[in-house]
Amino acid sequence: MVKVQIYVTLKAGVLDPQGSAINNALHTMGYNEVSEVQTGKFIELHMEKTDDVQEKVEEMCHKLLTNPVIEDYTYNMEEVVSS
Amino acid sequence: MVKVQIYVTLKAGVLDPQGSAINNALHTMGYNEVSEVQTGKFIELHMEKTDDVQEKVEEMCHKLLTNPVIEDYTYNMEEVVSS
Amino acid sequence: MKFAVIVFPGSNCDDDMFYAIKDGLGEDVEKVWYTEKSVEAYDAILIPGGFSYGDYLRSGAIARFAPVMESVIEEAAKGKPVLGICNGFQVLLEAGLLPGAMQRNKSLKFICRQTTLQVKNNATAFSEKYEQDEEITIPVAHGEGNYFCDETTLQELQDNNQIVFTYKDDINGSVGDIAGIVNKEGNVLGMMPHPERATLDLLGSADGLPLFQSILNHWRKSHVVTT
Amino acid sequence: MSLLLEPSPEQIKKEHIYKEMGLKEQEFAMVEKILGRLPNYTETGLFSVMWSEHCSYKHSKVVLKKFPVTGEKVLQGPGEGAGIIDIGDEQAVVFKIESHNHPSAIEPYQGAATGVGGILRDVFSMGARPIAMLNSLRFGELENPRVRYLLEEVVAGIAGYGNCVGVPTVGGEIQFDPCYEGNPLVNAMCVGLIDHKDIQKGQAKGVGNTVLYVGADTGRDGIHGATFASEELSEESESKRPAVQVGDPFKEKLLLEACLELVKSDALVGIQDMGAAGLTSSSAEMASKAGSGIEMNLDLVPQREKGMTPYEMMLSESQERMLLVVEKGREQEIIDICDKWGLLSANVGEVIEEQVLRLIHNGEVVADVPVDSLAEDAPVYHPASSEPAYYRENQEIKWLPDVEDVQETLLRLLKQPTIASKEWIYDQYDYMVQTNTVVQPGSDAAVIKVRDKNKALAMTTDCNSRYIYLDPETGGRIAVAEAARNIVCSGAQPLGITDCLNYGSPENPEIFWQIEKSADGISEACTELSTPVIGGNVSLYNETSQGAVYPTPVIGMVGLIEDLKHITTQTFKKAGDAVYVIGE
Ligand SMILES: Nc1ncnc2c1ncn2[C@@H]1O[C@H](COP(=O)(O)OP(=O)(O)O)[C@@H](O)[C@H]1O
Repeated sequence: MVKVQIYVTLKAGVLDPQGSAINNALHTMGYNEVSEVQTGKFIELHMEKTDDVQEKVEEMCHKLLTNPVIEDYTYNMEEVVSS
Repeated sequence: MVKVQIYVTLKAGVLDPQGSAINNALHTMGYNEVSEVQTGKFIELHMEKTDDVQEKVEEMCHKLLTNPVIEDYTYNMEEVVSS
Repeated sequence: MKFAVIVFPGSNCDDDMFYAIKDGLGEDVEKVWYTEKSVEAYDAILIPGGFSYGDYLRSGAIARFAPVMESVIEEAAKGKPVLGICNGFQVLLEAGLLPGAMQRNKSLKFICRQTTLQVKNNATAFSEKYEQDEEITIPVAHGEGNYFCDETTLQELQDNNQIVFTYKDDINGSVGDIAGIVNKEGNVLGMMPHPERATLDLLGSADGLPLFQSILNHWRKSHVVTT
Repeated sequence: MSLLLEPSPEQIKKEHIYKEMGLKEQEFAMVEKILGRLPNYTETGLFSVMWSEHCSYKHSKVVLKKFPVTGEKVLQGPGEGAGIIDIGDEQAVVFKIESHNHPSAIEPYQGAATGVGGILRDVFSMGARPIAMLNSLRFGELENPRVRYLLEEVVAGIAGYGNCVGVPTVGGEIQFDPCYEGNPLVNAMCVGLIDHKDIQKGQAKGVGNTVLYVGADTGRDGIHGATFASEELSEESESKRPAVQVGDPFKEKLLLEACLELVKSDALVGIQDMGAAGLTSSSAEMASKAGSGIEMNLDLVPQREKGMTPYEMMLSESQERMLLVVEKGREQEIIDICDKWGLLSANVGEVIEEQVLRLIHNGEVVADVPVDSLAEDAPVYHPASSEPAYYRENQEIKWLPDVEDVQETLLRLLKQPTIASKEWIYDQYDYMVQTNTVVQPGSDAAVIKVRDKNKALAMTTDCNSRYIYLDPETGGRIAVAEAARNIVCSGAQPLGITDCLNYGSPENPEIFWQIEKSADGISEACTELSTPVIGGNVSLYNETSQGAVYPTPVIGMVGLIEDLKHITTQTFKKAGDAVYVIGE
């Protein structure tokens, strides 16, 4: 088994209203040292470990997990010993 | 400056309807080897590097960025050279 | 009786709430901007629905830190009636005035429709004008109305009779079909359905009116009306 | 830095760079003649967006002329953000429909959401409070997973934006047909309510007055969106794709409330939404209408990204922005209102006497062009028109359906997605917010009562594009008549219409024929029913390699119910009631 962690972020240049809202809120709360807040999604899943697991992950990211028109992604994989 | 990356996930035991929806969708698409899909949030921000930066991050996570009733978080920090 | 309707950036049921009190109930009501420092002058505090701060991060999370909230929390502690509807309920949860948290509807879609609620406890300041177990028609309009709390909390809510309204059908996945709860003291009510949208038969239902009448009725018992 | 990389005027001409921006060869020659010199890169960009089909109506102007646009109660016909009709008591109704077809084909959620945002701004920039939204949607058949994805996302986008802003989405219509498979149609209509005294115009009057920028900052979104909207969708459009505009309904709500407060101030001279072609169209149009000019310092434009060029700033389609003209010396009154609503405002320029749009960047004039040439002088084409063979053939056919089992046929019809219940869709729209919705989605027309008055407004969108394809003129009449019947059935007197003309390429004579004929039909019906056309929108080039969509002129109609007692709904009321058929 592998545990796959996928981080989905907005493409450079795409407006992130949620990030700005959080940034403003943090400033209102007094955390003025914070800047450039960006938000994204985090998806974790488990998969059987096959030879083409990496390919599969890319495929799933492309087809379903992210919206390639506005989002980028990175991921990492880690083997887990099934208990 | 430090770049802080925060990962917000649902606490164990809290239902994740979005995770199950993705799991089901992946199965429908033929990715039957996938299991345990969980979704979360990913927040990235920049902060001035002060002695208490870690404390501040914990505080912000606790007060605003997560809801401790249903969410857990982890984060990592990395120094960035301002350009 | 004088009501305050709190207005956050992004509130959008503030007018609806305002008119429900002014025209439906016929009492004094004022809108209170989120930057105000005090709501002490009001007899009841209403937190309306909408999308405060765009619902960004989590619904209600950012509004909870608006300046006015400190005073709201203080007045709640004094026992003043505080009612949060829809986004207002979410704000109350985030502020810790009520237990639990809100998640996305189990369908992951926004739902807008009339629903049937059951009055589970008519012995509160918000429900005394209803019959116990009465079924009422009140609309919902929310994307995140899936109420969650852990089992211990649910047990407590039940033991203390804090569940005021439940949905007749499971529309959003809420634990125990919970639609509205009060705090232990009984002066803070949060509910996802919109009673302020149900104050006129022409709009489909007037079953929300008794809720506001309950607040007035309850208040009158302890206040001498001078006018 | 990137300024230096911009091609020189000579290169633009020699290498036909203007073509990539959407200008034709003879159009570029016109620009050269108007200026008496070669335009630079920024100037070429200004002309290319202002002369795009989307902004200039160059292929449809001749058709729009056919429409009856006046009437006793019309306070504002086509020409401003939205049309206005008197409804008595010193009140008026403001409405307009607009397309967001191409953006929705590429990124359905944001495409639909920003479509809603744009039409809302058209209405509240007139000074009106938006009281209802409607839409009109066209998709391919639902068997196709891509179509289901488009439908889900478009509906979610409309809901996501409208629900957040707090304007009820009370009606609409949807049709599924293979001709829309690669090119769905997403039209959004907004209805607003205004007191006569608050009516605003988008005009830059008064030399010396200040040009104020309000709302979201400018990023590199949707650059060349207007041109993009005026081209056919192809594989190539994927790669030419501008950064997709993302809507921020929260900001829109703040902008809406701020604008409605601003219009009460007499320090406000003019206001216009930065829609398609953003800063360019708003500044050029406001100046052109007022017979003045505008000088803007682009260094003062709030920017989301570093190193933006004048070209990028002027063509950006970042959402939730407004351009204001404010009386000199009274800027602070306006800025205070913006501050209260947490909105950015910036003094970016002033109204000048010379009728030019002059842009300064880094201390240099980077564009200097006559405003009228941008806003008014786009070429007007009279496209060739020819009757398609299919039309004649269809006139011959005397096909009659052969129904053996009526019940079975009925059930089959009811199962058609186009006919079946649309509850799945409107369940996601908040159609009750503002607590005036008397007749909810699902009946003939939606009915919204006017607060504190014994009157209400009925509204609907309609168009059966199959009829229009088969016989555009009759189909056009039918579309208006259907809308009118829906309005009348709800107890209202029709007041007027707004229309969204969705067609394929006007440069194809058979399609232009469809446009002309259906406009004739719409005009006849509007004249007959006394429902003037008070505004609308044209969306052409709705085609893919598979061909053009059916001609789809969507009609949005609004009517007045003079007494709440007149409101009627579609449903049978109780057993034993008599059922009548009236008409032919
Ligand atoms: N199909 C149409 N029918 C009637 N009027 C139209 C039509 N299309 C556009 N118009 C009018 O032409 C004017 C310019 O339209 P447009 O450029 O779309 O304005 P905006 O930039 O405010 O959307 C508007 O007043 C609009 O109502």
